[in-house]
Amino acid sequence: MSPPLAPKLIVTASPHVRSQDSTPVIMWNVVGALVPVIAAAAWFFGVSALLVIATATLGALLTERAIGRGGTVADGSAMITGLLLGLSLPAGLPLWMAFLGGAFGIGFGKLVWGGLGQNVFNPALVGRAFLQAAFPVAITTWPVPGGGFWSLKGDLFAFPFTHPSPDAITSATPLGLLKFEGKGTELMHLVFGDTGGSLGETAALVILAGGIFLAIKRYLNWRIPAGILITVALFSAVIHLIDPRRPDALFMLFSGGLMLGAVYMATDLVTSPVTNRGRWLFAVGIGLLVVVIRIWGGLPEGVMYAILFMNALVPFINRATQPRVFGTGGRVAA
Amino acid sequence: MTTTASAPPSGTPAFVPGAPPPASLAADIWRGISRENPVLVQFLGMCPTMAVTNTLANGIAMGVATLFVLVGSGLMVSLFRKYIAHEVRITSYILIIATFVTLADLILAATFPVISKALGPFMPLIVANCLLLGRAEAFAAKVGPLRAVADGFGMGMGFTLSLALLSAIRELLGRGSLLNHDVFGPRFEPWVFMVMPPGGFLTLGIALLGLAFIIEARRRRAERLG
Amino acid sequence: MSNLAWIFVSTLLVNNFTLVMFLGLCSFFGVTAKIETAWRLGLANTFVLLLTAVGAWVLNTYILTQTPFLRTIAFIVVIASGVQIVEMAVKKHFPILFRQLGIYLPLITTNCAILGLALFQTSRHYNLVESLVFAIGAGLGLTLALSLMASIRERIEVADVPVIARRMGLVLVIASCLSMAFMGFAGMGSAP
Amino acid sequence: MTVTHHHGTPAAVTPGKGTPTWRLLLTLALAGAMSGWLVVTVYKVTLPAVREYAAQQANAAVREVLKAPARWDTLYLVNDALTRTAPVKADLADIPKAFVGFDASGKRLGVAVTAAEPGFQELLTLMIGFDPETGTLIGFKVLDQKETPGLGDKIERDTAFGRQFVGRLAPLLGVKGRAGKPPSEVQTITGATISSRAVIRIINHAVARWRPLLEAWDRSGAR
Amino acid sequence: MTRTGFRHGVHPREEKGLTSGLPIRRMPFPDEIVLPLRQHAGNPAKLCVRTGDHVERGDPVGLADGWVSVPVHASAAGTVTDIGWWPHPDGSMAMSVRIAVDRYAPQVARPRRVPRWEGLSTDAVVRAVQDAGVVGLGGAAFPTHVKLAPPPGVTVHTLIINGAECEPYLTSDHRTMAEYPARVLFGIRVMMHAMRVNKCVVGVERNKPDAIAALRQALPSDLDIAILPLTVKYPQGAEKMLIQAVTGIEVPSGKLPVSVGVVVQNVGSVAAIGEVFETGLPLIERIVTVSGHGLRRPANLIVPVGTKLRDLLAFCDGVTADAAEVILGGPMMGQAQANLDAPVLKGTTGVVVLERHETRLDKVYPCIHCGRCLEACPVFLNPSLLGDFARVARWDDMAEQHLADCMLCGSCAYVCPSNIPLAQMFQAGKLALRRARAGTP
Amino acid sequence: MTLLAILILGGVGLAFAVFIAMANRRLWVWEDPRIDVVASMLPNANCGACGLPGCRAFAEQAVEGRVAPSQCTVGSDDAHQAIAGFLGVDAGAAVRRVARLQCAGGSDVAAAQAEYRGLATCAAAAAVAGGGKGCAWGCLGLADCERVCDFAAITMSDNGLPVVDPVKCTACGDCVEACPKGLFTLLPVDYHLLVQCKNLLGGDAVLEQCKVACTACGKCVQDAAPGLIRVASGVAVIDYDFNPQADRHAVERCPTGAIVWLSGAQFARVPALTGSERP
Ligand SMILES: Cc1cc2nc3c(=O)[nH]c(=O)nc-3n(C[C@H](O)[C@H](O)[C@H](O)COP(=O)(O)O)c2cc1C
Ligand SMILES: Cc1cc2nc3c(=O)[nH]c(=O)nc-3n(C[C@H](O)[C@H](O)[C@H](O)COP(=O)(O)O)c2cc1C
Ligand SMILES: Cc1cc2nc3c(=O)[nH]c(=O)nc-3n(C[C@H](O)[C@H](O)[C@H](O)COP(=O)(O)O)c2cc1C
Ligand SMILES: Cc1cc2nc3c(=O)[nH]c(=O)nc-3n(C[C@H](O)[C@H](O)[C@H](O)CO)c2cc1C
Ligand code: SF4
Ligand code: SF4
Ligand code: SF4
Ligand code: SF4
Ligand code: FES
Repeated sequence: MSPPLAPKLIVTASPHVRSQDSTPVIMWNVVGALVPVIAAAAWFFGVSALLVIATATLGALLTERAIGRGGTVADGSAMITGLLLGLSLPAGLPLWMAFLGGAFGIGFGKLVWGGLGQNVFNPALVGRAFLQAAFPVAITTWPVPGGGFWSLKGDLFAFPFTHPSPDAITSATPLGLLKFEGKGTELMHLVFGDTGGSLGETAALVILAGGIFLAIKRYLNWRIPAGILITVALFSAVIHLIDPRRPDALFMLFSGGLMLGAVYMATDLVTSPVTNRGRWLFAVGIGLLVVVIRIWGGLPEGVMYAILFMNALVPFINRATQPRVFGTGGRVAA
Repeated sequence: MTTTASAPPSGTPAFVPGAPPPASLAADIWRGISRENPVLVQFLGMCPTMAVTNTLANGIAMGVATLFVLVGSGLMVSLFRKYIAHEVRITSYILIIATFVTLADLILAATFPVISKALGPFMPLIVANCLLLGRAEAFAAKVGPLRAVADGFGMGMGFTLSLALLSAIRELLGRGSLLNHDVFGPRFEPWVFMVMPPGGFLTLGIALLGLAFIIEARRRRAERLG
Repeated sequence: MSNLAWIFVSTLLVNNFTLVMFLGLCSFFGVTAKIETAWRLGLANTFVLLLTAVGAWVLNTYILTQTPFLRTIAFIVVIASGVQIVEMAVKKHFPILFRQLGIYLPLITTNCAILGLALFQTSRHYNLVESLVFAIGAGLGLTLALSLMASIRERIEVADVPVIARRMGLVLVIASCLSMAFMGFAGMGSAP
Repeated sequence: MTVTHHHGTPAAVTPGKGTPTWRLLLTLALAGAMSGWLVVTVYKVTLPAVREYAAQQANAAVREVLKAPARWDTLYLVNDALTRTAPVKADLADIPKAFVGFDASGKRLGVAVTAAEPGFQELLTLMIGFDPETGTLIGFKVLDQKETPGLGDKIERDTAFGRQFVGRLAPLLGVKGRAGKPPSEVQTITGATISSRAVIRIINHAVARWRPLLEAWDRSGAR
Repeated sequence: MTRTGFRHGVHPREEKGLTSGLPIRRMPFPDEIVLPLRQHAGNPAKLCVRTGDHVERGDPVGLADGWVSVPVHASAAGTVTDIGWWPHPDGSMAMSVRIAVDRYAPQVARPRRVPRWEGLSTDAVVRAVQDAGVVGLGGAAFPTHVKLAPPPGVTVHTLIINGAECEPYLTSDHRTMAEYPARVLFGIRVMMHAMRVNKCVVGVERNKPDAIAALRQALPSDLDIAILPLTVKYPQGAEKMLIQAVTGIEVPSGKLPVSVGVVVQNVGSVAAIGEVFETGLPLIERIVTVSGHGLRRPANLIVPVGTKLRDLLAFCDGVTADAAEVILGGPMMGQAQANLDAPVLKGTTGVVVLERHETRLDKVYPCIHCGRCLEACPVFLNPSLLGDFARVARWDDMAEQHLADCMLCGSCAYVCPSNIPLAQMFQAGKLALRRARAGTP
Repeated sequence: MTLLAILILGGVGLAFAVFIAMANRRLWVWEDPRIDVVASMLPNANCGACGLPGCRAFAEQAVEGRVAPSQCTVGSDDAHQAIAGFLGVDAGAAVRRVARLQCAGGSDVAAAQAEYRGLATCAAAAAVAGGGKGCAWGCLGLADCERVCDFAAITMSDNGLPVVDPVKCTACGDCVEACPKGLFTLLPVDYHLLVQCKNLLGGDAVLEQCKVACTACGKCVQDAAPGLIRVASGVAVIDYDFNPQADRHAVERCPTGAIVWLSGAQFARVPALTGSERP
């Protein structure tokens, strides 16, 4: 007298229940949190912004689709890579370069490592570092924000593999102005983003809001952005105190890609440490490097390199900050 | 020669442990180019491979110089192998190699000063290329001069060809030219990345991935066929 | 920046011996499977680099003044024999140290970084103090690169790496990424 | 042709204490001596060509930065003062030198000096020609650089950049994005701002360093 | 940390409402009882009946084989029909005694002497408990008498009673405390007497206020027994977590609780001891929560040990059309059953039937190193790294990463967004290591 | 200048020869002479690709038997052979053994009683209700053994059983250790008699679980030389001490084919599929 049961019982391992969050849910939530940032970029740079971001994303998705292990586009991580890469590019970058960057980031930043979760370096930043090294002039040519929504910036449609024709109106980023011409920028302009720079540099407040949303949902670890921002603020404040010609903390916080990097890139789960102590170390390391490169380095901006460098240290940090196993070490009863 | 399974012979006549099995000269040469290619298979001499392959001319020059040293030192080591005392053999080999490197350096400086300047310290650094000492110890010291020369030539060719391949890719993409001749025309946007250090690593990486891909594809096919 | 500081930072980070200058790559690829091995090799290298800096300086100032074209030969012979003797001495007198460090000594003779150091310090006319700082920077830079590579390789050991990248392909991609990460230091010390 | 397989030395099989000391000494000493002889012979053969090339390069550089002088004198910096004669023992390459150029009429055109400082990537070595009396630049040439190909190496290949310096007054000031105004502004290269600024900095430092030395030399009347 | 909790842990949906209000009911005897000789940790019992024998309810069918072993008793009167391999709930086959229940037997145990605990020495209590076949009812089924006799040289200062019942769905301990507080406290009294312990703490999660109230009401005035409400968090009931919550002490890695002077006993186990000294009956039935959305009529039942799952589920009106997985124990640590012929054991705390959509059939993604598992693991391991090692079968590296400290609580796998079956991998690792250590079979 | 050069290099050479000679006297430490021999057989590239710090370290470990010559990735096959030959003094004396599987219950004959979902490894499945297979002793077919075999000697057949290629198998024992069900045993390659079942259930009950199980009927015991086979707790067991008396009569009356007379690989009639074609 067997009770009516499905044809065959299922046997799975315990635990037989699981929490609500799944990897694709996390990823698509991050994509959602990026939408306002993209909208802000479009507000400042018009349709060019959307074209650059879309092309970078297309490069990432097509590569994932072509050489990934089947069905991995749906998990949303390649989408994030593409969007973040796009957001870190200037509005007038020729689209063929944006596409190449996306493909490179996914191909060499993720798929050769074995796909989602296996990579050590942030794929979006690998793509961007490649573009910066390959086409340093194009990627440091910053169109001025504003103009009509439909007016195209730069030479977006340069034929693949050819130079873009030079754009008449370009501007310098606040950090470039500071480093090369010793000029500061008004804080208001920084906060509201109507300065030259990459697409995602210009909307600090929107980025911060997205970050807070994700942190509350526990999709990103608040320690990393907090650690980075605090370190940058403190360190640059100290330097500013010692040498007032150096920029102050607020300028450092709101200029360049720091917000985007701290909130969306350094927090990449895959390429940041797994322990909380490790996350603090990682964040402080990024903060210090950002300031060091901005102030003493040759390049005006250092967020990308700081994150990549600390990515390389992550396996090391993970090893060094292994949790203390229950019942060992100091707090154990005699 | 057959290697017999016995304890180290003392007094038993001439047994060169580890001596390479007999092979034709052609095989000695071919091995270095293919199955035991120093760059793509053995990963030896990585420093010059990375450092000088930013232009094809440099790559070829380094390859040829290395080939010269391989052949010359192989010949010398083989000729004098009976007279070199065991304890100082490494030092002696290095001395021989260094001599040939210096000769190559001097000759290059006199004939192609521009390339010589571009190669800079990587020319004398050939001495430290593990490939040379490795071949001297493992091959030249155990065979006759003809075979030593053949092996040196094969290894040198393998090295030169690999360097030429890598440097051609790097120069083509990084400068749009080959041997300084414009290939893609003036509109081409060069990928500066390729001639910089990460580009060097990546180019070799891509070459290895390609090689592995071909090998894997072949293996798959062979498996499918039976 | 003062000259000594620049030499140090430059060799450690900006022009890292391994990742930017391409010296000592054979052990960078060959001996970085385990982090323990890697950093020990790095330390052993640093030690030999220091000895080499002194040795090369002595040769340059006292012996090779008239015959600079003999440098390569003289340097390498001194390095090779010196390493051989150090190896024997350590093996005899400090067998434990030998187990841990000495076994890497043969690898060091054929390490370009050692000869490269001697050649670079000569071509840049470094004095003794500068040479020593140069050697320390180079040695630590080497150790840093080796350890980073090893820690990343230990991680990818458990990753699901595609078949074609498994042997060396991925290792070179890692080297490329590391080298890109070090590009952030470029220009350090030359800023306005 | 048959390839015979050689059965090698017993020395390879029985290692350790076997070899007598004199053979060790002989091996290395002989090998060293032979190598020395070989290298010297080739050195002697190649020396003229190498020397000639080096001299040619140096001459070309001086000629370029001083705008084709008729002849020039070489001054050596020894113990913080200039002399006409080099100390005997030292390696000539190591001593800082100033090349004083004259036109056909014997009028001093200017002085060429070399200087090296960090650029974007590595040391940047320049030869700089200037008039020590006014500090006016005559020209400069990049002797050695390891800047990024396609970017930083424009300081060497971008002729418009090089031409700006002619006639400008040191100390120079680099400006961005607009034409530099005489007498002392030069425009930096887009994408190679750092390298351009390094050139400017090296020139400024070199002129500042050598002008007093040359003035002292002039005053000493050795001229 | 507060005294009533521990660090890390997870909050799975409780689902206890299905049965927490249902009073305990008795299940009638089934037609057949199957008694595996291996129901407890330690040596399996030694068979002492033959095919064809008649047994009365409470008669032993297997005897204790050594110190860490207990007898197995018939839970119903009937005839031994077969002795052979039978599906065991752990998935293997086990030597079992099959008894055809005598439908007309009065099912009263043979008259026996109820031991009078007051006068008994420790040894006598221990022997009585062993003879009654009492094992831990908290799940591990460790012979309880072993814990009553701490090894020489260690003194036990606190007896902790585990009433946490942190597993979702399960309410058997809850109902026991709420309905039989006197029996629980009597069991505690016997244990404290036998072990010469003066202090006892009963830890109960705060989500069982009626149980706490019932126990408090029945507290005797002559004993130092405290009822301690605990934070509601999984795995609050795990021995080491409970000890930390109650005493603040971390039991050293690799050591037993006795090493810090504490013995932990499940509420059901003390109730069973109480029953031994009240009625003289050995452990032949236990309280089982039968629950889950896949079951038609959830219940808390007194079930004869050896009842087949098939009969138990049928008694609860069977399962729903979508039911797919039957779990013995709670959903966090329980074992899925492949064969419903497997019987209820002494250590079976509950039976949970899940519907198909509730099971973990979702896609498994690679580890994204989010670190959630590290924040969940109550013993502070690095499950992410352990999982990486397990995937490539590097068991020795896992051992180096303290695999031995993992108690397979499943918190890591519960939170893993990539749905990686971490706990399963760790169990496989433990088994592989044990195999390697034992030498190959 | 020529003289100077000769003097300098000759002098440097001489000086270091003296040092080395002295060092050789003073610092010499005894070592197994075979280490030098093996070291000289290695490529001496000191590349470190083997994971050991240099060729000499490799030689040391090879002499101590801690690495196999073939682990030197740079060396040629011939060199590996030569070293193996040089060190393997007693190689060739032992009888070659191969791994044999004591289960024939492929998915076609042995039914699953539940649907196992989860990690596709035998080790993991074995921990979950025995993997859902009806027979609690049988092969789970999730190929842990195939993955662990470094010599690619194991391929999974399409009914989910590992087939060992007796030519490739080196009797390394890795599969024996990997199998959570303990189904592999290493037997001399010329032992023909094998019981391919470990199910302890006897009689017809076992046939519900697997059609090729041993029913412990005892016919093989009767047909074989005395002592060679016995039935112990529900399954026939061969005492290989009596293997010389084995002949193929023993397998002829087996009602299920659980006992087999092997020549070459097991399950020879089952075509082995390649990795890529398996579902
Ligand atoms: C890979 C790479 C190489 C670079 N190489 C040089 C260089 O050789 N010289 C230089 O001045 N700047 C170099 N830069 C610096 C940037 O191009 C920098 O943004 C630029 O100097 C600033 O000039 P801009 O404000 O005119 O764009 C390099 C940057 C990157 C990313
Ligand atoms: C080999 C072994 C020996 C044990 N010995 C004792 C003991 O001497 N005293 C004791 O109180 N508990 C002892 N225990 C029981 C444990 O403390 C623990 O209660 C038991 O493993 C079940 O715990 P769990 O349900 O949390 O897994 C022992 C357990 C094992 C596995
Ligand atoms: C993760 C985990 C959770 C547990 N949860 C409980 C629980 O909620 N209630 C309980 O009584 N025992 C629980 N246990 C078992 C206890 O650790 C311990 O074995 C038991 O309380 C000892 O009492 P016993 O021997 O009387 O069963 C749990 C064990 C583990 C490993
Ligand atoms: C909070 C968060 C931040 C992320 N940031 C990045 C990023 O900066 N770059 C990127 O390529 N992918 C990012 N991803 C996506 C994903 O983790 C990444 O592609 C993996 O590195 C791929 O293995 C992010 C994901 C999350 C959840
Ligand atoms: S199953 Fe093990 S590793 Fe996972 S949380 Fe529990 S104790 Fe930690
Ligand atoms: S919870 Fe899962 S995905 Fe996150 S680190 Fe742990 S194993 Fe990896
Ligand atoms: S793992 Fe070893 S014993 Fe098993 S089949 Fe492969 S080679 Fe044979
Ligand atoms: S023989 Fe063992 S390891 Fe191999 S597939 Fe079967 S159960 Fe798995
Ligand atoms: S070639 Fe540079 S270390 Fe081998």
